[in-house]
Amino acid sequence: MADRLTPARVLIYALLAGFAAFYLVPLLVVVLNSVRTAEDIGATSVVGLPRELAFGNFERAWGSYCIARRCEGISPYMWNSFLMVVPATIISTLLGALNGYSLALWRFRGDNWVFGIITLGVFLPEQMKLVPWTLVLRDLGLTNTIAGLVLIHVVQGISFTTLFCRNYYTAIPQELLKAAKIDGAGFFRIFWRIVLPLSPPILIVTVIWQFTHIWNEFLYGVTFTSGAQQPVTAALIALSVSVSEAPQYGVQSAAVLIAALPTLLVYLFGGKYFVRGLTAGAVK
Amino acid sequence: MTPDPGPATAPAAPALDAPRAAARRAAARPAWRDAIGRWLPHLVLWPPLLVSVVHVLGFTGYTTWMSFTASTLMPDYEWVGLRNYTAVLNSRNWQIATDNLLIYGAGFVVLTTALGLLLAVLIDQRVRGENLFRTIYLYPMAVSFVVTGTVWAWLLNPSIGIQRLVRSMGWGGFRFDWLVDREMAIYTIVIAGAWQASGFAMALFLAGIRSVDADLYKAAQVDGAGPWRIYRRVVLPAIWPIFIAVLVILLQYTIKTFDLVRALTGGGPGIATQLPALVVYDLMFQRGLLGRGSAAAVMMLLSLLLVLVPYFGFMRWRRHREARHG
Amino acid sequence: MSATTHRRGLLAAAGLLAVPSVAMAQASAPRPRITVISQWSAGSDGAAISRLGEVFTAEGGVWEHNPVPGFTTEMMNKLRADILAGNPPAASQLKGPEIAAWSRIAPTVDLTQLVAAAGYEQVVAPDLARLHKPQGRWAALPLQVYRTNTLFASRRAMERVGATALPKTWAEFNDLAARMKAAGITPVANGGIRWDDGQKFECALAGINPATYRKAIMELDDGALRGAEVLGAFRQLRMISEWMDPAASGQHYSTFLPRFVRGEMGMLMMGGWAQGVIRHAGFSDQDYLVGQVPVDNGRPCFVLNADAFIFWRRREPEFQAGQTLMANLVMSPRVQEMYSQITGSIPVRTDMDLSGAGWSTGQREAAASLAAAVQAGQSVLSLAHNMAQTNQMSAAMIDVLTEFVHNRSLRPEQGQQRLAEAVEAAR
Amino acid sequence: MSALRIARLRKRFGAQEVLKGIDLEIGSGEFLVLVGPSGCGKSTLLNVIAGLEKAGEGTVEIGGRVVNDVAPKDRDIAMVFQSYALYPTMTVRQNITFGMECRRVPRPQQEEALARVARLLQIEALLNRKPSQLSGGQRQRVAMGRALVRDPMLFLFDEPLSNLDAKLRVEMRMEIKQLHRRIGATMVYVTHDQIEAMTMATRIAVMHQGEVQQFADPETIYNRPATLFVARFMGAPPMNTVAARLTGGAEGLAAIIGAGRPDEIRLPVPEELAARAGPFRDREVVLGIRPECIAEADRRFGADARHSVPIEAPVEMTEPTGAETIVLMRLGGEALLGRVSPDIRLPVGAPARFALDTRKLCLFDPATERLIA
Repeated sequence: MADRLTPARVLIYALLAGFAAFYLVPLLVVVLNSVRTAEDIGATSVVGLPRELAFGNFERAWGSYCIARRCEGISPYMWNSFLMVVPATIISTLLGALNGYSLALWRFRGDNWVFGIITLGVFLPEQMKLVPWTLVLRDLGLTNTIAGLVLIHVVQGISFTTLFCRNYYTAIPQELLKAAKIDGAGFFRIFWRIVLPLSPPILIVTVIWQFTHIWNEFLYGVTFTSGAQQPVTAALIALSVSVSEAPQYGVQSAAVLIAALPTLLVYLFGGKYFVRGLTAGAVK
Repeated sequence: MTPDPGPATAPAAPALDAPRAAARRAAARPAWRDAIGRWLPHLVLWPPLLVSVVHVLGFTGYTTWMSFTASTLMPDYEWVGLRNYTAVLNSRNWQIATDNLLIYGAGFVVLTTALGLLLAVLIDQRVRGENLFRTIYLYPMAVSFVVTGTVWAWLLNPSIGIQRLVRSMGWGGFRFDWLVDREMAIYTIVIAGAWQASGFAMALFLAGIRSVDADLYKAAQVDGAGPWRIYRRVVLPAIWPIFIAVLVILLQYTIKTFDLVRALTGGGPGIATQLPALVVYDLMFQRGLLGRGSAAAVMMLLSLLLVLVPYFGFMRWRRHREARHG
Repeated sequence: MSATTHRRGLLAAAGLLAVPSVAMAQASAPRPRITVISQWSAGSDGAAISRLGEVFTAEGGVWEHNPVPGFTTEMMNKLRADILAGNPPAASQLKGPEIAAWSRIAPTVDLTQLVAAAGYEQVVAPDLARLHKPQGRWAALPLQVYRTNTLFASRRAMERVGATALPKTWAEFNDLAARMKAAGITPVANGGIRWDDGQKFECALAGINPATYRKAIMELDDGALRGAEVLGAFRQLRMISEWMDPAASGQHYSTFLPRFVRGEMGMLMMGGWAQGVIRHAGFSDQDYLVGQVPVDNGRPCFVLNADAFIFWRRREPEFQAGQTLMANLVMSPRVQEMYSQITGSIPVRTDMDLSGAGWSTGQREAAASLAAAVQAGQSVLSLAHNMAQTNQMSAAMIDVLTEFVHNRSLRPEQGQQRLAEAVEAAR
Repeated sequence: MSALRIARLRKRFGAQEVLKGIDLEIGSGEFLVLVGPSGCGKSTLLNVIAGLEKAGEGTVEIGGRVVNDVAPKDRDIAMVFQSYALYPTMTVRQNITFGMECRRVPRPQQEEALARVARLLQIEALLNRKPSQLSGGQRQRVAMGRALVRDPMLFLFDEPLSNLDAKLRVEMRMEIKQLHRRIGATMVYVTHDQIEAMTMATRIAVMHQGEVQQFADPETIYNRPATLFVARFMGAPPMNTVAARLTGGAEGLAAIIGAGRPDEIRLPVPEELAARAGPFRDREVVLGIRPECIAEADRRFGADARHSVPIEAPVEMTEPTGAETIVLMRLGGEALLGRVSPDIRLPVGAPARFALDTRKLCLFDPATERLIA
């Protein structure tokens, strides 16, 4: 039945394709611009077809475009972003799993309050936290370090990861925990041997979520690091338009594509598990 | 269990002494190990919980305090009472921002939910290339709005984007100039916001639809319900918790909306598309009025409580109900 | 340029040349070192500051520049974070009245003696000098100057309506714009973001009467704000807004440069930096005419925008040495020449000779205009670029202006009323 | 030495007291069944015994040792859960050996114990499967195996059969009973199914609203229920409980059902009961009659003919089960159930004659609902 092309199914595919086109338009514009020369774009419009293919934009964006005095393109900043994203994602996910585990399965007095407060953290606008973070990083001596950014993203990320994991873990039957306690397993052994092996669906959700959010964040990146320490989003902004500058849309678009590649790949390969993980209970 | 022969044929009870002896040995291990065993979980567990709680309460408390001080470029702890609040409430920017928040919030939540649901239902029709479609709908989440907002600004701009494209295809009278229209610009933010977030809503709805008990579909089919009726009367009511989840996620997104507007309209034309998060940032950092910006931030958070308190109340009610039935 | 000022310039240059040798003479002196933050990360701004760094290094210093990309607010957040962390940069980009505001929250270097030794104050526009010495002591040094009331006219558009010269008064401007409009040309090529809207207003008011501009915008005189000439500026602003492309709102002016060059758009009121941008976009200087936005009294008027460095007090001897070296470099004619020739600005010094090949006609015209406007008492500080007021006051005023530009239902009287009220509320 | 002793145990969740002073004691090798309707506190009691919940007041002793402050793993117990609680990501083998792994039992010994238990439960072929690849009965066995491999002082079962279908439940019930006999272990078993309680237990504790209503061997529970609740809860179909009046005549004490009505029934109270029922002479009581005590008219109960009272009552409904027929009749205005031979045809709506066994009558105080005699 799924394969017969009834008018209804034609309509379904038409709708899906129509929406897909709508979703793809902005990406298409960036892709087209990434192979256009600055002169081409400047002389015509930022939305248009390339007159000639300028693949050199990618090369320049990656390795030779000058940002500040460094003419190394965005590659060193990509590396900074990885140095920031990977530890921050892993640590915040693990701590969130641990928090979620204790909140969901080891109920204690006031656990609902703790959970409520942590959830509130999801809603705090980051503009509001800029000054407090400045003071905290100063007192910890982490100003202008990638470690400082990792700290920020871990602490803020815990709110999200705890929320996701806790909701997922409440679906784990209490009896499993009781059985393990009688078997003599302690807090960590239960986490490590029983809860964690059950967690891949939700861990994939949190990892995808954290990875993309941390990767794309720029306010903290710009404020708390400088020069060679900055993440790639800061470098992208550096390429973007300023009051007295002619925009370099071609190179900028190429840089945008390169910088977006990791997150796009994460969604491309993780998307299936993302939905599956959400199905497995993250949304209850 | 037919292949299992009855236990009557099992051999006589074996002596199971070995593990028992081992258990006794284990029980006799030193007390300090037990003490560590009891305390270690607390040592590991509490720091992250405490850090999160302190981060939320501390930062919120700090901002609240600042909102009552004369802070300008730098934190300054001179108490000024409610002066910052009255100043913010009386400013045109804030009034426009709060009005916009209502328009944008309602439009964005409704459009995103509807789009997400429609896409989820379409994808649920056992289509070929599901992976591809799903990835396409989800990818806007993956890209920073600092980037995509700029591209949307081009596309929505009448002189370079869609309007120009359609006109160049021969429809000379085509008009799509919401971006530069004071009255309509806020809706372009709704469109771009829905473009970015509807994929996530789709993922949530798809997850919900997929987790509906297959027997429910069968029962509805047996009852003679068509596909439309099955969704409307059986599936959607069954996934109402997903609606709540989507709603909460979109509302927090609404209130925090910042990059989107900054990249798309910069708050303009004029100040027609101001939103509270922009006003907070503008006051705190552009105008160097930390105290006044903090007051705006506190009011933003209070508006958030209007959403969160009913939500937590609802969750509590649901837990109680489940406890009663369980 | 008079002989005296010329001689002073030479003296300053000689003083500068002496610096490295002094440094060499004191063998035990620390190696000068400087940390700088600015938002100049790319393009000609980035290139110019990089060249400055090269000069600094050549003089024996250690140069560390940390550009903060993005908006000015991001750079100020960074500065705030560094000051709170107890580690301010030795020098940072800051401008206008913010110099006074920020110098109150952290100690700055007193540059008064260095400035006096270089005889620098005499060659700087008085308004500019005032901004850089809060509490009477020099804490910051201007680096380059732009005129925000520069008028660019598309040569092709001019040819189409048969015009040959830039309009000298607003009446001429309005007449020319009307002719362009009739010829199917969009008369005004400006963009429609906040500062652009503010800039259109300051051009209008400064053109109507620079003295009123000074009273109303720089001194916030209530009578002037509610007076007839400010109302006239709002009327002019309304006309300008109606001559803009309706699609301009939210757009950067560079979006429209191709149409401007092709003659589909007529006139652009912009800072001198636009020359560099036009050149970058692949067009030539021959594509446009450049001069001063109309001034009704016919004399040069200069709406001034200047970039500057503020110097934060550091205890470390190497930083102190670096700050001295940097200050002398920034004041020196050769660095100002080098810098302005890269960015398209004009030098801060009003005593420099711009006849060399490295200067464009636009720069020469603007520099001459600055000197003349200072003489005539018609140099004023830009509102749109945060030179006239603190960021808080500017933002409150520009809120009104940008709303007025984009909300055509607002009458000039209402705009004026709101501006006066906004000033009152933000005072 | 008692295997399990519980004294004055109290437990509350917030304002609600769920265990209101429990006293229980069983010897080694006994099979204790905690039975009661849902919410009676039986599972909480089991969790307190296991150490999964803290006792509020009172003590729990296992093997003579007070274990109130001993962690579950150190109480020398094993537990089988209603949902089996098999670790979904581990194989059957790992599920069974996980406890030994936690206790650091050397690997060869683990293998040995695993092999024995696998043989005992005949699950050798399943050892490398995951729980999701097992049938319900197989999962049940694995859960048993996990408990058996510990060879604990005390086995705890929390409704282990309630997720099985009817046939399997009967099979497993017998298996557990045989297992109990064979390994001679002490077991505590929670169920809401009174048949499981009756068939498996050596001792039953009937619980209701956080209290033990009766703690006795199955026969006593069945024949001499201590309270009306026990009387109605144990047995299927349940005991008939009807209002009656005790009168004393020349021929001894008698219970009258439907006194004053034309169809009133007079039942002589046997002498053993009459002695204790004396104080209730001329007062209202609740009379308990097991359905099997009302049979076809020609049935004779015991040697003494006086114990078989002939009665006549209209039949309202019959339920033939094959082995017997349950009859709903109306007697003295009260509805009663009887059990008659399947060979007898009873037309619905017509009066029929039955014989009533008075030897097993129970008399309850209507005020306290406790057994009088």
